[in-house]
Amino acid sequence: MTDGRVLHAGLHVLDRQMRDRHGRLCGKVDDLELERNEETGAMYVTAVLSGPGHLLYRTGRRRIGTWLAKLTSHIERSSLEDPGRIPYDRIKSVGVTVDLAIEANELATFAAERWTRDHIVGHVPGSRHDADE
Amino acid sequence: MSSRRVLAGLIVSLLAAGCVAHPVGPARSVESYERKANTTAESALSAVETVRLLAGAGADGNALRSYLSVAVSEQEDALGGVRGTFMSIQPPEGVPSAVLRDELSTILTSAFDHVGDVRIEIRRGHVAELDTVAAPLSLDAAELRDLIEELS
Amino acid sequence: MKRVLGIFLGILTAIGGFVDMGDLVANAAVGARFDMNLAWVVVVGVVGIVVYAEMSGRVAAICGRPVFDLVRERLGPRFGLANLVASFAINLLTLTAEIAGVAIALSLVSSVNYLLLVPFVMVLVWLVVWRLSFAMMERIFGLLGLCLLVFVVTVWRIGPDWSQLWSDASSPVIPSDENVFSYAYYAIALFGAAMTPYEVFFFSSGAVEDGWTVKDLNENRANVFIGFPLGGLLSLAIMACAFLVLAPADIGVDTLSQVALPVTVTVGKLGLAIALIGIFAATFGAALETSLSAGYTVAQYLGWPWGKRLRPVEASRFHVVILMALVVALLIAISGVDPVKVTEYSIVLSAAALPLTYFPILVIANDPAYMGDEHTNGRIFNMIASVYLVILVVVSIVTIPLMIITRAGS
Amino acid sequence: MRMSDLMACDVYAADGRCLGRVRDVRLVMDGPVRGSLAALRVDALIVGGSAFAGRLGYLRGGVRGPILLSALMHRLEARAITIEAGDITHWDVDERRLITAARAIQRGDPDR
Repeated sequence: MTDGRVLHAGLHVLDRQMRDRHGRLCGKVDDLELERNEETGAMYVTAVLSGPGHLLYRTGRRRIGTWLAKLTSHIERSSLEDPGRIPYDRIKSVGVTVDLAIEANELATFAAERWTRDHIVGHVPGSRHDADE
Repeated sequence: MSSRRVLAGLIVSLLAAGCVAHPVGPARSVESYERKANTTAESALSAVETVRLLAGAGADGNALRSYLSVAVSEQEDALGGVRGTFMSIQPPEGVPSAVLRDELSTILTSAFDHVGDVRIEIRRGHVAELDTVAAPLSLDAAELRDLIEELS
Repeated sequence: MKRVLGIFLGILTAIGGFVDMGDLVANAAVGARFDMNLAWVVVVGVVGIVVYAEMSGRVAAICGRPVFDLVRERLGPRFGLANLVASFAINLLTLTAEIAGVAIALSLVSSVNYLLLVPFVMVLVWLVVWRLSFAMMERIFGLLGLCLLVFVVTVWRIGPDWSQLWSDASSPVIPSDENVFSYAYYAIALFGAAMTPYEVFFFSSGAVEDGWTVKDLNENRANVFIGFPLGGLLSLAIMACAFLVLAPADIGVDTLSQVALPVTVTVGKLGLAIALIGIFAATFGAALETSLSAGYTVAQYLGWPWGKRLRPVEASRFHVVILMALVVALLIAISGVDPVKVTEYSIVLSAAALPLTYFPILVIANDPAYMGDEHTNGRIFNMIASVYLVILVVVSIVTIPLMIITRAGS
Repeated sequence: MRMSDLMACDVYAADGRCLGRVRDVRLVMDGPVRGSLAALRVDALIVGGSAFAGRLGYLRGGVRGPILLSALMHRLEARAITIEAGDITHWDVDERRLITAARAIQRGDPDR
């Protein structure tokens, strides 16, 4: 057997809460991307997939999920190639939550957050202050 | 997945049915007509007794006028609704059902008028004399109780 | 002082969850119709909610994870989604009923038609969610809700034969003019009202909002063991009031004003005013709990930032969901549906959905990966929780058939 | 390939017998370090049994109580088998078909 840490995909990784590098909540682990190393034949987790498209895909709405994931990958400006795909090397740790080494803003899951903030919530008086004591 | 959808559909239709269905539907036999009359009388009795308690509390200076006014109106509406529903039921053929219909209808109308009197007194601000205005309701209540007794 | 203020989360949760529109009407209606023969259900419900709320609060304090977060993790995305849709719909019905309830309470002191007050109430609820801090919200509505103790005073003023009341309540029978199905239906309605899932959504999210940690486990216990039994006591008092005053006059309860009638008759004007304040606070508190829960459940399922501790711009989707829920509830409420009927359906349907919410809590509270070895459930605690899990499953299975057989208790 | 695709596959023995659906995937952090963590390798597939019971953690996650649930979940999971990734000879994830040549199939999870 091996001596590394053992995780079960369904039990320990999928559907976990993700947090960005400031500890902000930024979506769930909706799916994982796997890639096979052709030389060794071993398969590795290469990325975490997150966003409504990937969630739809996982729950069985494959076509519309793929379409939605593609759509959000175009409208984003981010340091990530695809804001719905977080490369494995940007993950800091996997525990009760999955902590990332990137900003929530760079993720596809945050597009809607930004939109509602800029177009709705930000316009309402008091939205930028802490609650009254 | 599909079974879940069936369940969801079931719940929705049940809700829809629940919102429109009234315990009083069309009557097919004397027996079911009597049952509906009984249900109607029980609801009416509840409304009449509620108004009597309210009137008593008002006369004793125990209640806010706004509370009395709203609460009595609610019972007046309820009584009107109950009466309307019962009167719209087609009674089965035969003398007993016709007699029952007349009898209950008379009590309901009288109770409805008396509750209206109470409401009017409250709106005019004459709360102290409410017990005298509400006095006829005790007779309505007694008649409703007799009828319920007879029917059950 | 901090200790005293610390239990207001539990008091608000319990008062808003236990004595909301649904329970006010259900308890009074049951007291007037079944005497004290269903009082035992309230006790069973209190123990159940105490056990499961304690677990949800403990999980939230130790790993900072509120209930719906765990629901998705343990049930998976599909079952979790089904639960989300069901909970959200039930929540919306409850919110509708509560908003109408607040409006009715206000109409009873202003004699303005309650339908005209509904939009005003909705805006008021939204303003509180938008601006008032979580701690203030707990304290104001928890404290005002204590006005409902006037129902306890009423029972005491009536001065019933206590031993008779006790023997009625402790040896329940099905009244001769009722059949077993409607008895069971009302038992389930009371049980569903006591264990409505939004109570744990709100309580566990509130624990996170209040920043509870391992150090606050005692606070969690105090909240649960004081708050919920208090809610149960109020429920029983309302039931007893209806039994003592309304049942002898053959009054059946189907409006909120009738609930306050025993207090009016017995204690008088001041009592009525206090009862109306209490009813206002309880329904308003429940409106806050359900509107926030709408946001909590969706945000926690999808992993969005959520909570009143953040500025609204930092949790904008959360606030948008709450606003939408309020608008939909407003539209349903002003369409003129009978708020009491809406309440009844919401508590009975929530009884059908109970295990979906409570099951994951029980599993996580036993998981050392989340709780550490010393904070997982003890053996006796697990035994009680297991018994309740069985009850919850049975209740959820029989609820819908009973609803059909009894034509919703009519 | 996606984890959700892999977890929708059925596993067949070399003789064509269906062994069940992939219910969970055992991953091991033992590869070269990528960023902060060692690469996460697909080590084995948990096949058959109940998906629902599997993700509660009674068999693979150290959850023990309550006894009632634990017994029930162990029973539901009793049929699950673990197949090493190396024993999968044919990965046809698009067709939702994996074929294994493993002769000795382990019951349950050897780690626990």
